[in-house]
Amino acid sequence: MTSVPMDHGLLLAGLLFAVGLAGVLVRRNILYVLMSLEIMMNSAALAFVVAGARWSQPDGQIVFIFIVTVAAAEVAVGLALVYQMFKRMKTLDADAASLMRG
Amino acid sequence: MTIAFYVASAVALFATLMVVTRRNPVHAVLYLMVSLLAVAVVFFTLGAHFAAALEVIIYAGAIIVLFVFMIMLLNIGPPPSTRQESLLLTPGIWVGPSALSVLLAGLFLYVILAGGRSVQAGSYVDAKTVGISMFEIYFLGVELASMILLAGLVGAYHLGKRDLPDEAEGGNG
Amino acid sequence: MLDLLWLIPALPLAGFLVLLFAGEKLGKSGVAWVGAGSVGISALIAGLLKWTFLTSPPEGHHFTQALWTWLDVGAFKPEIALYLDPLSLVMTLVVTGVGFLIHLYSVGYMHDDEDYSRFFACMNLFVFAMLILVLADNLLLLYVGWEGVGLCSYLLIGFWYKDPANCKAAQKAFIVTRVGDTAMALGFFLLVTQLGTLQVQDLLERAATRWEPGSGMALATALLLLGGAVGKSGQLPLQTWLPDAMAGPTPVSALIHAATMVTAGVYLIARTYVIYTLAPAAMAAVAVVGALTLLIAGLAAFAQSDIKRVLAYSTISQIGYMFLALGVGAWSAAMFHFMTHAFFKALLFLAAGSVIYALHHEQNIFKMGGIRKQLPLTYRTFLIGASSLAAIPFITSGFYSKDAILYQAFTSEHGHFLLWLAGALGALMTSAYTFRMVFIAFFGEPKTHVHHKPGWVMNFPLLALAFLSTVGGFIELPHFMGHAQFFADFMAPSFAHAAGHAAEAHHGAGLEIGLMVVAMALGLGGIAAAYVLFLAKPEIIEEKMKSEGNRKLHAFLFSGLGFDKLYDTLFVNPYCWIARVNKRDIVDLGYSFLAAVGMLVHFLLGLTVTGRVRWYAAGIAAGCLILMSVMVFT
Amino acid sequence: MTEAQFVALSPLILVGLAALVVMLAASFKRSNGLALGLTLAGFAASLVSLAWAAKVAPVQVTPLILIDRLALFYLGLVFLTGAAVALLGHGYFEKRAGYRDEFYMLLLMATLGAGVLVATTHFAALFIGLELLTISLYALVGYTRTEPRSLEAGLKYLVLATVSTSFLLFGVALLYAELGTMEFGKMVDLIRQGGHRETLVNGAIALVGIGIGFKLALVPLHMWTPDVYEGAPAPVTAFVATVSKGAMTAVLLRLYLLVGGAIPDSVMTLLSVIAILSMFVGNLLALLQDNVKRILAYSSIAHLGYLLVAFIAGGNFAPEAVTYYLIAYMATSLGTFGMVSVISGREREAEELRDYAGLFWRRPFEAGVFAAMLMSLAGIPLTAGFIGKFYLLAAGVDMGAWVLLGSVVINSALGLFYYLRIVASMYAAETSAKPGAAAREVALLGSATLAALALCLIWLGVFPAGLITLIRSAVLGV
Repeated sequence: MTSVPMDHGLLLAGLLFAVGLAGVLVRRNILYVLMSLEIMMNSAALAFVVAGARWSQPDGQIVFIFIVTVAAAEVAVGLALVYQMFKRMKTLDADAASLMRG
Repeated sequence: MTIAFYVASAVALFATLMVVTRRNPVHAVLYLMVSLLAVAVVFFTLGAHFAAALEVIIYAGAIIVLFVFMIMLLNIGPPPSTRQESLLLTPGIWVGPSALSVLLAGLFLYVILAGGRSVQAGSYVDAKTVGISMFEIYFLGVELASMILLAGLVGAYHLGKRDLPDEAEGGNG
Repeated sequence: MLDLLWLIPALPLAGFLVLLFAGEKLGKSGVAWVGAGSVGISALIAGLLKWTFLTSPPEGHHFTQALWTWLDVGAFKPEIALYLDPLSLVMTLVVTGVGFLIHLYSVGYMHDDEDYSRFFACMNLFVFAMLILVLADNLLLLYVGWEGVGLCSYLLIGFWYKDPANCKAAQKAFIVTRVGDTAMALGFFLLVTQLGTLQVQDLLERAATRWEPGSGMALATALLLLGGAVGKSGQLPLQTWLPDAMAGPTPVSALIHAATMVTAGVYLIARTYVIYTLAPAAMAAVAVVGALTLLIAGLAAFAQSDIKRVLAYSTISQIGYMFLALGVGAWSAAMFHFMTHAFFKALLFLAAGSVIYALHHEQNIFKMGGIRKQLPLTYRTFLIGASSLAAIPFITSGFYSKDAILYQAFTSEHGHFLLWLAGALGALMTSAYTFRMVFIAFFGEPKTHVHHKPGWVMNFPLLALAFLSTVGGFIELPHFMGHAQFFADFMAPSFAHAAGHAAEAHHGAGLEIGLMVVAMALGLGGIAAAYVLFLAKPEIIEEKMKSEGNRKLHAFLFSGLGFDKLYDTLFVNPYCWIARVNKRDIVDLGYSFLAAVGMLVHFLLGLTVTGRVRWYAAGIAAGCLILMSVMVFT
Repeated sequence: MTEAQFVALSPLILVGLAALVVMLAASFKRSNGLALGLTLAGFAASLVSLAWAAKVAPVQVTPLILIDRLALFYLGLVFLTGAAVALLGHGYFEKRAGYRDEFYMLLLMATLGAGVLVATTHFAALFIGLELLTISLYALVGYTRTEPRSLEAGLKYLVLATVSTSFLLFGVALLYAELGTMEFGKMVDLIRQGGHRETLVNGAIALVGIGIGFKLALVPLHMWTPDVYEGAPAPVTAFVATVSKGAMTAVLLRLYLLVGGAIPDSVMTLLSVIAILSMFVGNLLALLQDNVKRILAYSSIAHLGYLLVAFIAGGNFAPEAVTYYLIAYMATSLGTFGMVSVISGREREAEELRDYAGLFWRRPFEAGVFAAMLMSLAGIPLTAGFIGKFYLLAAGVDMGAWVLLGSVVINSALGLFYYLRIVASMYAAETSAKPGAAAREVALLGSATLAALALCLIWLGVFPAGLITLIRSAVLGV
């Protein structure tokens, strides 16, 4: 139905992935880090959908569904952790949360 | 539809860039939503309608709401916290990591494009096919995915719960 | 029946483990039951096996019990297996039998010691290690046993560790024997790399077929193994540790430093006799070491005043006889003497222990005197042991075994008149110093008061050993006294390979009787001399001691012919000096440099663990970048 | 689903069921003992059902899961370890405030995830199993939520594990895009046949490698280890160090057996470099550490380096060498972290080196067991660790991999230094330890578990042949 080369789809996924990674590496606010993680997961999911579309198989979309499920569970746990951390350390700065090192 | 793919891609990329550069978390979350919706459009153009629908419902619908909820709960609104964000984003902090990401993006580019053949990725796979496959071949995966949600639930419940009377604040575990 | 073999070492091990983990909770009688009982049952099983061997010997007169394969990695497949043949059976019998009697004795002797369970735990561990050493089917297991007995010896010499002198003695024993052990380990490596198997019997077979008689390889391994044997058995030049080892409790001296462990060297040479038959020069070395040792130790024994040190020197000297026998190819005679020696020397030590116990830890014979009347039983058993050591003709076991050695030293093709002469002179000295001890300690005026008399647990082992010391010799009589060579016949399968070499040239009864008469005369002469010098006319000695030269001679003999001093000047002091000088030397610099590099790298790497999650994620990204680049671009 | 398939899956089903039962029970009555009992019953039922499943094995249940002898063997290992962690956790959480039932639920679900990993033959199932394991672990690592370090560890683990999983997913997506399947066997066949884009496939494999290497904590993906190990409650640390690494090793082993050892030289060189770096970095970082949990964390990095050596140099007997080494490593890690959790007091974990000063005089039994564990980690003869090391050395000599061998030897010496540091401090005179670290009461179940583990280690050091035979039949049954 469309004539999008698969490579372009993957390329979009790759770029989104890199942006997400940059977000994780650059942002110190833990909320942004979590958002960036969502971007990375989502870009990988996108790559699966692209690949599934190439082979006309449902598998890509199914893995996408799995990824969405995992992302939801992960955000739930992640935000609960952030909430506890904010409650006890009064900051969202990920760099401040470095009691352990060395 | 081809044009729609490229437009949506451009929107998604732009919105995502905005997410990681915003100082106001509410703005970032809104951009994230835009990005996810744009990706949903991409899915649609690739013929993955079911995935497109799920992307809107679960990602844009549920997960984003969770983030917004958390921002409200932690009460990190505009002025003071955005100023704080600026402090956290000095060039010294972002130049190195960004360079690393750019390098990696370049490598991805090379890997994906090198020796490329133009294979089309745009065949329609309808929800029925997905559903059948999901409950025939991948039914174990579905079962396990439910366990994942359960684990997330139990974990989030335990971590998010208020302290019990005998749990001392800041006490060591 | 033979399948019970594994129980023999397993029981003492079990005893050790029980005592180690539950020793404190068992109470004294519980400890005694576990400690002595486990060895006792082992001894019973060993007796059963002996019976089986006599009545229905297994095929080829040996029996291998493969317990399990330890490892199976590529070509390396050491089996944990026990090998029983007449040689190891005799050793097993002595280790468990004498070991049991000594354990029993210890129940009384050590009763008031606060570390009762530690003592029995170590003793059981020792018996276990010794049995592993004796029954080992391969070099790996043999080495484990060898080091195991060394460890136990160290632990038990230093048993009363609160006295620094005891710890020093323990260290000395450990370090000196280590010199020999190193040589032995090298010998083992040589054997394994050259012959390609760990199995002792395979090794011997391959050595016999692959190595020419008199070849350099055979000589080298034989000498290296001799090094190990010399260290463990307290022979020249590594004999210096044994007298000091008397710092341990007396039962330990009896079991480890008289009856069993110190004869491990004899066992090692007997076990690998094939290699020695291939290297006549090494055999000669064994004989010469034995002859020199027995003379030197005999001389040193004269000057000692501590009863245990006298016995220690006599042990060295008697093991010298065994080496002499090995060196002249009289394999079974060596083992025969090993057995009788185990009986009478254990007896002597235990009886001496009873005296020490009764006199409240008095070990100086010049302070004893006259205890013959106060401790009649101890006296009589000690006398039986002493007679056996002095080889009183016909009625003692020591006579028969020593006679066999002297006869072979003269007549064997490896023998020599000088070797016989050394043995004969040694016999004279042995009887003289033995009865010097008897006369000084047990006769004359009482000088100390007897505190408490030993009970039956201590007396019974004495009686049992006295019995064995007397009848133990009758199983092997000289040729002219009828063909009653049960022991040699029994041992023959173990030394089958040597049968061809040492085909006994028959010299007729005349020579045999002649040699025996000479030896008898020398032995009895020694006793007579001791009687005259130390009991009847002690003033002769006193007179002699007035001269400066004789006093110096006495001091020289007292110090064990100055070997300790010699080694101190030759090795210990230079080594300590080098160590002192080298405290900050170049070699050390190298090490501290390495350590410093290690610490520096530790510090630098520590900087990478910043505790910041962004940094860690960057690590992952960078790792990915490198990994992907390598995978994609190469 | 046929009956055979159902039987084959029963070990996994029972563990999942146990998680649900524990949850239901908790809604009626919250009790540490009850939850432990149910958990152990669940593990016991699964272990018993392994024998049942073994009768029908090998069974392919959909393309996702293959229950064969390798899977059954590793399932047994994972379940046993999970049960041991539950026993350790009982005593540990008994001393502490807060709800305990969730620990067992999460533990069971994490173990289920590990079980899926062990039996998977499909990347979709690999991902799901991995995430089930990991998401349960986020919560477990941050379980003591009143302790900031525990929360910090949980967050760090969450962020880093998600990053690495994203890499893995992206790699799988690329592979799928190029090959059109996600089944291990078919993918290997397609790659072997050629006709695909080399760069894309190689790059994708590298990405998958990142995901696997992260779980195994190989350099340069190791940096999370010390922080997470330190922050997590000690029983959870034991779990992270053993089950999650063991399950990933099983995946690696399955892939290795499929590839059949036909790995290009360049990849081998790369793996060698990673192995050597892991050994050196792990051991050098542990060298002067004063925190026992961090020492053990760094040492686990080094041990996974050794394990990789077994893969590289193992040749024909790589599978059994790897499995043996892994079992020795798992048993000792379980023991050492278990010891930390048993020794720990109510207020604080016994994690500082000085908390161990004079332990031998206070707690001879525990100190002895701990010393035995450390000896095994160091590879002293007559322990399981020695046999594992011996495998490595024998394999290395066989292959003539002298550089790797040299590194193993040097690192063994480095390791000995810091293991003995702990042992020496246990025998040292007691100094002024920070208060609160010493447990007043001994957790009986925990101590018994540890004693059993120590016996097991020595048993494996003295009678390794039995286990080796078992491993051989498991890995050759593939």
